[in-house]
Formats: sequence, structure tokens, C-alpha cells
Amino acid sequence: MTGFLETMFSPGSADMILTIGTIVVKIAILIGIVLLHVAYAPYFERKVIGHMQVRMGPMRVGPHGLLQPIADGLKLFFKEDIIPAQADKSIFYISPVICLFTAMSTLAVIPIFGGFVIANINIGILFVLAMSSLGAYGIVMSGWSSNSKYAFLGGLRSSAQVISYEIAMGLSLVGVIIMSGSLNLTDIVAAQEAYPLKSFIIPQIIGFFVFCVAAMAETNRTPFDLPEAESELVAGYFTEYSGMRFALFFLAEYIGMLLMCAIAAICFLGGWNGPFEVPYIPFFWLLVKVYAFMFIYYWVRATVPRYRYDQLMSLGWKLMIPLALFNVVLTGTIKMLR
Amino acid sequence: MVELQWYLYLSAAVFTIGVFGFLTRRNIIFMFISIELMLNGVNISLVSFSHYLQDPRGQILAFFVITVAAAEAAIGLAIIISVFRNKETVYVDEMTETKG
Amino acid sequence: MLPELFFYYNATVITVLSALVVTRSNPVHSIMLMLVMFFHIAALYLFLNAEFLAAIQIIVYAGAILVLFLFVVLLLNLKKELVTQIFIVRWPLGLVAMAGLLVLMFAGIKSFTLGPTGDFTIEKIAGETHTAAIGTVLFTEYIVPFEVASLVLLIAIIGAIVLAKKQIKT
Amino acid sequence: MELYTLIPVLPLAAFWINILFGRHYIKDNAHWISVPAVVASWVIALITLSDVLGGKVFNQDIYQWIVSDGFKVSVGFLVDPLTAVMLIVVTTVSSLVHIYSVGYMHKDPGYYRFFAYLSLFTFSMLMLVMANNFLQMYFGWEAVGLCSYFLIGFWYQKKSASDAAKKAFIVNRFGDFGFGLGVILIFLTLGTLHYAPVFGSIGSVAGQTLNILGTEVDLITLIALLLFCGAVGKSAQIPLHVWLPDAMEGPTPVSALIHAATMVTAGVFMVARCAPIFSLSPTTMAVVAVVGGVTAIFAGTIALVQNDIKRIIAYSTVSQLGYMFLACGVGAFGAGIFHLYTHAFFKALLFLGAGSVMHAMSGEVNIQKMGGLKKYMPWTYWTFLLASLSIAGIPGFAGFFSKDEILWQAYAAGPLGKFVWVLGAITALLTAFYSFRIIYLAFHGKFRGTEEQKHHLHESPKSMTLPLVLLAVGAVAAGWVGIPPLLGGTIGIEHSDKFGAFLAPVVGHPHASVHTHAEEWAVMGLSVLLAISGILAARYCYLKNPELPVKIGEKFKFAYRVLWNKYYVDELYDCIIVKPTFWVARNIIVGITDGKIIEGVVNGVPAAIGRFSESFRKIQTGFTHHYAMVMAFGLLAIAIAVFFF
Repeated sequence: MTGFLETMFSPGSADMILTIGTIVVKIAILIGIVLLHVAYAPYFERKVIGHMQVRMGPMRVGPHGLLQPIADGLKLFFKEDIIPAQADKSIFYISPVICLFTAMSTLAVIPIFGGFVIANINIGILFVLAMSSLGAYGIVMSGWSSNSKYAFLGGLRSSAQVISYEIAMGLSLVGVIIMSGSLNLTDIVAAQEAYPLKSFIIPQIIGFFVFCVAAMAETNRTPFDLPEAESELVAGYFTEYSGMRFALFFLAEYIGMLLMCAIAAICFLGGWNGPFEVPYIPFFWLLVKVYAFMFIYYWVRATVPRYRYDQLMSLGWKLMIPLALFNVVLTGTIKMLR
Repeated sequence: MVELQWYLYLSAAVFTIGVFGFLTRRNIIFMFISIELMLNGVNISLVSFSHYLQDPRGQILAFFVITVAAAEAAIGLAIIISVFRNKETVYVDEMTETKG
Repeated sequence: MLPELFFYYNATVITVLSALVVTRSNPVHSIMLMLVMFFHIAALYLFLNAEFLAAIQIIVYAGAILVLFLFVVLLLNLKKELVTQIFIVRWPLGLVAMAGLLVLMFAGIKSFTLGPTGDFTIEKIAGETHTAAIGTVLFTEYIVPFEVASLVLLIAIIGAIVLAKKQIKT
Repeated sequence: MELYTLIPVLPLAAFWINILFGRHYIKDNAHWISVPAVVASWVIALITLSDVLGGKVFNQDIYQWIVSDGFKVSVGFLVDPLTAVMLIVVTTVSSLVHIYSVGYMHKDPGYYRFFAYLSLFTFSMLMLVMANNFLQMYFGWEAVGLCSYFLIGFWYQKKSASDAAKKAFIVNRFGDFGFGLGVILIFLTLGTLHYAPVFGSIGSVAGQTLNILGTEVDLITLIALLLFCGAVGKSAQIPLHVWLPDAMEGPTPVSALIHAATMVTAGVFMVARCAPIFSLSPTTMAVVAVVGGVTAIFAGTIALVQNDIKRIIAYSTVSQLGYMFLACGVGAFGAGIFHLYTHAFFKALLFLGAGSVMHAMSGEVNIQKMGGLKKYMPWTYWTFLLASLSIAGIPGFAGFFSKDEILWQAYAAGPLGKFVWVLGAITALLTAFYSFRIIYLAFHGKFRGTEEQKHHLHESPKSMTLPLVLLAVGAVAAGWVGIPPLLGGTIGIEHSDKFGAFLAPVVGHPHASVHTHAEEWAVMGLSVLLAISGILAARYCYLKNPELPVKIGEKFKFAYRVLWNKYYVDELYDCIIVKPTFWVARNIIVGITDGKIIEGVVNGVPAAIGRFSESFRKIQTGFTHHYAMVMAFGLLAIAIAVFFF
């Protein structure tokens, strides 16, 4: 980051404009790609779940329902923006933005392929963890500011869950950090090239398992979707939101999911490295891995029932965290002995 | 290049604002928040010293300050909760059990 | 020019926000303002070549300590806070103390001169990354304080659990 | 990290594991932790020995223990020939005792605790012998004392055991006090506690004197005497020998390990280690020799009439330790260590044999109630016999070589040497007599115990007899490394055997005056003659004419009574130390100091404070803000004061 700032601030630098320009272009490309993916991720989800339940999923709008996401987006745009009378307005306005902001800014450090990353900072993983820890604010604040007991309970539940599983997630990534000796995501991918399958999946299998579970819990997905359990809490922390603000939460959730998949692919599955090079599409393998991972998300959602709250907490604290700690000790020991 | 003095002025300002909050707020939660402000003020000066003296010790100390702040927050908030449970208040001027 | 601007922006925002933090009546607002302030402090740390500390500032301060505050505030669910008086009766006294301290500190800082510099240079940090550089110092020279700090945290955790636990009726 | 570090660390690890997890998890499997650890230490000790034999000397600090201005102490290890010998002795005996205890302590409720303490003791003893500075040695010295306390009082429900433990601890304290003062004095004199610089520069303070209460005292003599104080306490020499016989209240393996083979010999080891200091003070050397000689004969005579099998062996230990000091006192440190080394084997064997006998006799210790055990426990008998032959000094056995070496060195060392030689020679006779008295009373003749005991007699389990056999090998063969030149042992240095030559770089070599071979033969012949006559006398008294000892006892009633009561030393101490102490405690400390002065102060001060605070506490308003304000303005005031004044 230091380098980045200094380049930006070095007075009279001719490269300055160029650097900033490149960055802006990169951001535009990334946001475009991500928004496209996010738009079609729910479609993908509905299709996958539909087929798993032996039905077709969305079919009406466009061929095979391909235009469904656009229709949904339009609907959300034109819906009325309702604000509860007793709500704490300023916080109510800002919380979906916090959610989206934390998710989006994390994208900045995700390398899509070698060299293509908006901010190639040395503390990439820490940045990811920092941002995901801030995500809890958006959730708990939206729940609180709605001034409704369903939303409030959902918010509290969710933030407790996110905070708990964040520890497990952080610890599961420590194994990767130890093995690669760097916090920089690009370096982590580079470090994996020396390992079998060009990934950490075999030496870090415990860490990967913990990360998968924690990632599902972090993004409030089934089987850990307690904060938005319809049967208990109506729709959880965003019960009172509608229209565009709801769309922001929706966006944040799917970007978060995409992020988790991307981090799993980068930290454990070898990033954009694959069995062979695909010409002209350097991010091909990353995309494959991300979508494979996302498919697992949907698969789990279609098949696994929801956890009870105490089960969720005890799973996190009594199984995942000790397991991740064990992995850290194991990895550290092996690293030291070698 | 920003002079070190400016960082120290900033640090002093944040610290004294924290002192003011600590001295004048009735709500015990705000008193704790003020303590966090004071600690942050100190941290700013530690890190800037570390940078300008090119010595890692300032940052190490800041690191420990953050650690202690975490411990302090955990204990302090637990105390708040247990006080609130017993006294149903968060206002320090209503907690005078230690009166001689 | 830009570095100065960057600093002045941050300094102004930090000062204003901290002043707002201690004067809000709603603790939730205060905490949210503090969150923003922590971001700016982290930015200052980045500017001071302490990227690891910046990350720690966000993860620990913003992500853990402040969330803890927020939780407690939400748990206590203060209704009275918004209507009761914010400051103690003799708050001008506090202002006097604050002003006195501020003047003294500024006066002290004005005559401050820098001592000899060490070997923790920007080149060195850039060479081995800040995390590695700090880690090397922390885990060699300061390993005992580090272990003590871990004990302090452990004790804090246990203490917090014991204090906040509901009494089990026997 | 050097391999040597593991030698003490392994038993320490075993201790921690056993003491932490023994109570609930390990329980009766404690030996699976301690035995392998100690055996591994033993293996490393063997490697160490071979390194040292190859000429390697290791002296290195591994950890800075205390750094305080000029005072620097580190934990470090010194491995030289002397340490190597001690390592072999300690780890060998400790391993065998650990194995023996598996059988002996079987079904004891404190099984894990016993092994934990044994391992801790082994660790402490190894720290003591491997130390490269005085403070670490002092640490080991105190730690072995502590373990000894734990283990003597192992059956703490028994009052006699806990009393004996306290006695051992308190008596040792007298000696350790002197030792501690000696260490302090060394530091004050030389400014360091590491062996190498201390021994290197101690010569430079020769002749310096210290003014104590108006008397000029030679500095080195004072240091050496203070150090020797510690040795007297730890090695149970006159006048601090009283604790050792009582220490037999502990389990027998403990007696074998701590109170025969290792801890009590720490004093001898220390004197040998400090040979460069002692050699500079002829006065101290004379004191050491005389104390050793007198203790040898004194304890030997007591052992003649005792009936408790373990106490006889305990007095025999005291006596043999006297021998070692005698050797050190005449300058033959090598001979002293040699005797320490052989003694460890045969004395541990004697104790373990006695333990085996007690095991068979359901805890009976009176040899008058034994008899004829030979046919019930052949292994015990034969190993016990070998040990007795060895201690008696029959040629070919280990004890012969070391004892002969000591007697010859004493004889060759001038007039004082001649005097202590006479003491030693008489002791040799006594030793042979009382050792075989046990053999004849316990193993020969008819069984004199109860029918129930007779029915119960059996040989001990394998885990107990195996160490006996192994130690018996040592009791016979251990001496062969030090065959004197006279009998064809290779000559390293003139007048020296292989063992002596091995140790010579550390402890030096006695300056024997020139003597003829004839004299040497005569000394050797006389000691052998005395040993054999002692055995024969015992045979005559206890096998042929069992009434004779009784008659002699009646005839010399006074002498018998004195010996039976151990020269009334315990009673004497009771009169001059214990009773007055109690009197002072009861009447002066409890009555006056405690009752009047302290209670007056303790009650008076709070009362005064209470009256004072009655008015003062009104400042405490209970408002946090008031305190905070006071703090803030105080800070302001201090800042202003610093800034403007």
C-alpha cells in the first residue's frame, strides 16, 4: 500500500495520471464483470435448485428464462422505498451501503490473474479479513435501525454468527499464510505452484474444510441461514427494507458469496493456475474453480436442512475453531521441521 | 513531507478530547469510548515516532496498546453488563456504592 | 503537496469526529462515527509506513472492540439516554482540565526535537514487507512481552465470561 | 542444542508428565514414563563418557539465568572426566532403582508420585553434577535436598517418616547455610561463580586474610571450610550425621538411590570439584581428613550393635563416606571419587537386597528375627554376599581396589595421613565384621520369625532381582578400571592407576612421598588380613557361638549401651538445641514477642488508623467523576510543575 500511495502522491510525477487512469479502468472492468456475475448468480442458483428438485426453474422471461435477472432488477428499481416511521433514519440509510461497501472494496485485492489486480497490497489477506469483519456492522445496524424486533433479532444473530465464524475463517487461512510465507494474494498463488495439483488443497485439507464451512456461515447461506430464517424471523435483518435498499443487500450478499468462492479458489485451489494454459483467457481456471465452488453452495442449499442456533454456535466454537487451531499447529510444526 | 510535530499535535488533540469525554460524560459506556479515544491518540504519536525515528519499537508498543485495549474493553464491558444487571443504570453518578 | 493535503484532511476529520464522538447523545451514532474515525487513523498509519498496524487497527479496533461496544449498547437497549442530560453538572471543569492539558502539550511539542534515528528505514520495510519486519522484531526481541500480552488477553477473556455470566441459582 | 542437555531434561520431562497427569490419567503406568526417560539419560551418559574418554571437554552456557549488573549467572553444563564418572554413577543407579521400584512400589497408592519424585531427584542430581557454576550447583544441591525430603516422608501418614523427613531437612539446612555462605564469599572475592575463572584465579588470593570479629582468618581456608560445611551436612559426617539413619524411614529404593549411591556422595563430589580451592588450604585438608576418619570409625562402631538391617547399612554408608572424605583430606581426590564410584554399586546393591528381604518378610527390619533366608531367596542372598565381599574389601572385588587405594594414599601422605590410616584400617575391620554379621544373622542359621512370615517367604519378582544382578556385576567388576600399578594395572602417571589418571586433569594428583613397593604390599596385605579376620570373627560370633555376642554385651555393658544408643548424639542435640529452641519459642517468642509486642502493634495500629480514617473517609464521595477530576487536575499540576520549574 505504501508503494501505491507514494506513487500517487509523488509530486509532479508524469506517471501519476497514467497510474490513476489504469486503476480506474481496472475498477470499471472488475465491477462490470462482477455485476454481470452477480446478476446471473441467482439465476444459476434457481436453475440448479430447480433441477435438483426435478423442475425447470425460471423459464418464462427469455429463452430458458435467461432474461429473468434483468426483469428482477427492473422490478426492484421501481418498487417503493419504504422507511419505517420509528427507524433511526441516518443509520437506516447507511447500513446497506456499509454492507455493499465492505464487499465491493474487498474486490480490490482479489487477483483475477497474474498481474490483474487493482491493489496488489502486501497485506491482502488481512484486508479481506478486515473488510469481512466490518460487514457485521451493516447487518447489525440495519437490524437495529429498523426498530423492529424481527429485524433486530436477525441482526444480532447474524453479527454473532459472522463474528464467531470469522475467527475460524481467519485461523483456517493462517495455515495458508504459514505455507506461503506471505499475506499477498498474488504471492500465495505463486507459492502454490510448487505443490501437487498446483494448489494447497492436499497439505491444507483441514484448513480448506474449515474455510468452506466458515465461508457458508459468513455469507449466511444454508445450512447457516439463521439470520434470515423465514419461518422464525420473517426475513431477518432486512425485513423492513424494500426496493433499491433491499437490492443493495441482495447485491452485497451475492458479491460476498462470489468473494468467498474467489478466496477459496485463490488460497486453496491454486488460483488461475490449471492443468494446462488456456490461451487468451488467463482467468479461465479461476472462473471454473469459482463456479464449481458456487455450485457446491447451491448444492448444499438444496440438500441440507438448517441448523439450530445453539448447534450453530457450538459447531463454530467447539469444532471449527479447535480444528483450525490444530491445523495451524500442525502446519507450523511441519514448516519448522522442514 | 509532513513534520512530526503535526502528528503530535493531532495526537494531543485526540487525547485531550478523550480526556474531556472521560471527565464529563455521565454514561459509563461513553467513558469507555473516551478511553479508547485516548489510547488511539497515544497510538498515533507512537506510530509517528516510530516512523520518524525509524525504530520499530514505537509500533511494537502501539501493537501492545491495541492488545491491552482489547483486554480492557472485554473486562470493562463485562463490568458494565454486570453493573447494569444489578443496578439497572449506566450513569456513573448513580453508582455511589464506594461512598465512605 | 498531496501528502500534506492528505494529512490535513485526515487530521481534520479525525479531530472533528473525535469531538463529535464524545458529544453525541446516542451511543450507536457515536460508535458509527468512531468507526469512520478509525478508518482515517488506519489511513494515517498507512501513510506512516505501518501497513500491518493499519490492518490491525481495522481488524481489532473496528472489527472486534467496537463491535463489542455495539453489542453491549444494543444489549442494554438504552431508551433513557436520548432524553436525559449528557454531561455531568460540573462539565466546565472538565473543559478547563482539557484546555490546560492541551495548551501544555502543544507548548511541549513545539520545542520538541528528534533524537538519532534507527535502522528501521523505509527501504528495509519495503524490502522484507512491513509484516515480516515487525514480526521479526516482535518475535525475537519482544517475545516475552508478547507472551505476557497473550496471557493478559486470556485473563481478560476468562474475566469477561465470569463477570458477564448470569448467576446460576443453586 | 547439545545432546548433553537432554541428560537432565528427560527426567525433568518425566517428572512434569507424571506430576501433572499422574493422579488421574497415568496412575499405575507411571513407570512407562519415568523408566524410559532415565534409561535414555543413561544411554546419553554412556555416549558422553565415550566422548570424554576421547578427550572432549564440554563447557558451555545454554541459558542466561540471572543478569543483574555485575552479577551474571547462567545455566550451563560442564562435562569433564569428573562429571562423566558422576553421570555414569547417577544414571546407572537411578535407572536400576527405577526398574527395581516397579516391583517394590507395586500397588502403592502414591505410585505415580513416587516415580515423579524419583525422576525429579534424578534431574536435580544431574543438574548438580553437570553444573558449570556454583549457583547452579547450589540449585541442584538444594533440589536434591528437597527431593530427599519428599521421598523420606513419602509415606507421610506415618509420623516417624514425616519426622525423619523434617529432621533430614533441618539438619541439612545447617550444612547448606555454610555452603551458601561459601558460595557468596567466592562471589565477593572473585566476582564470578563459574568454575573455570574461579579455579583459575583462586590462587591469586592465597594468603589474603579476612577480619572477622577481630580475628584474622585466612580467606581460602574460610571459603573451603564453609564449603565443607555443606559437604558435612549433605554427606552426613560428624556432627551432622544424625539425619541419615533416620532417613531410612523412606522406601528402600530411595535409600539405595539417594541415601547410599548419589545424593549423600554429593558432598564428596563437591569437595573433589573444588579440589583447586581445598588444595590451597592445608588446614581445611586436615579438617576434612580428620572428620572423615573419625566419622568412619565412629559410624562403624555404631553399626556393630544395631539390629535394624537398613540402619546398619545406613551407618555403613556414613562410615564409607567418611572414607571418601579421608581420601580427599589427604589429597587423594581421585581415590575418593573412585571409592564413591565403586561404593555406589555395592551399597545400592546392599540396600536393594535389604529391600528385597523386607519385601519377603512383610516389612520386618530386625535381623534378629530373620535367619536362614538363603534357601528361600537365593538371588538376593548371592547378590548380597557379593556386595558384602566387595564392601569388606576382599581382593578382586570392586571395594578392595578403591579401599586399598585410599588406605595406601593415606599411609603415603605424611604423619597426619598415618593417623587417619590407622582409623581407616580399624574401620576396615569393623566394616567386614558388621557386613557379615548381617549375612550370618539374616541368611544363615534357622528362621527366627513368626510362622506367618515363614509361610509368606518368597523370592522377589523379576523387576527386583534383575537390578540386583546387574548391580552385582558392578559390585564385582566396577573396580577393575582402577587396578593399582602394583598389581599390574597400567600406569598412566607415576603412582597412579587408570582411573586416577583419567580424573587427574580435574582433581590433580596427590604428591606422594617416595615409598617402597614393600611398604605398599604391606599396607595392602594388612587391609586384606583385617577384612578376612573381620569376616571370620563375624562367623565365629554369629554362626558358631550365637551366645557369645550376648555375653560380650553383658560384660561390656557400658560400651554396649553407648553404642546401642549411637553415642547419645541425638539425645545431646535434643538437650542443647531442640529443647532450648522450644523453650525460647514457647516462652519468649510466643509469650513476649508475639503476645505483647506484635499483637500490640497489630491491634494498636488499626485502631489508630480506624480513628483517623473515621474523619478522613468523608473525602470518598463514591462519585467516579470526582476521582477522575482530581486525577486530571493532578496531572495538570504535575505537568505545569515539570514544564515551568
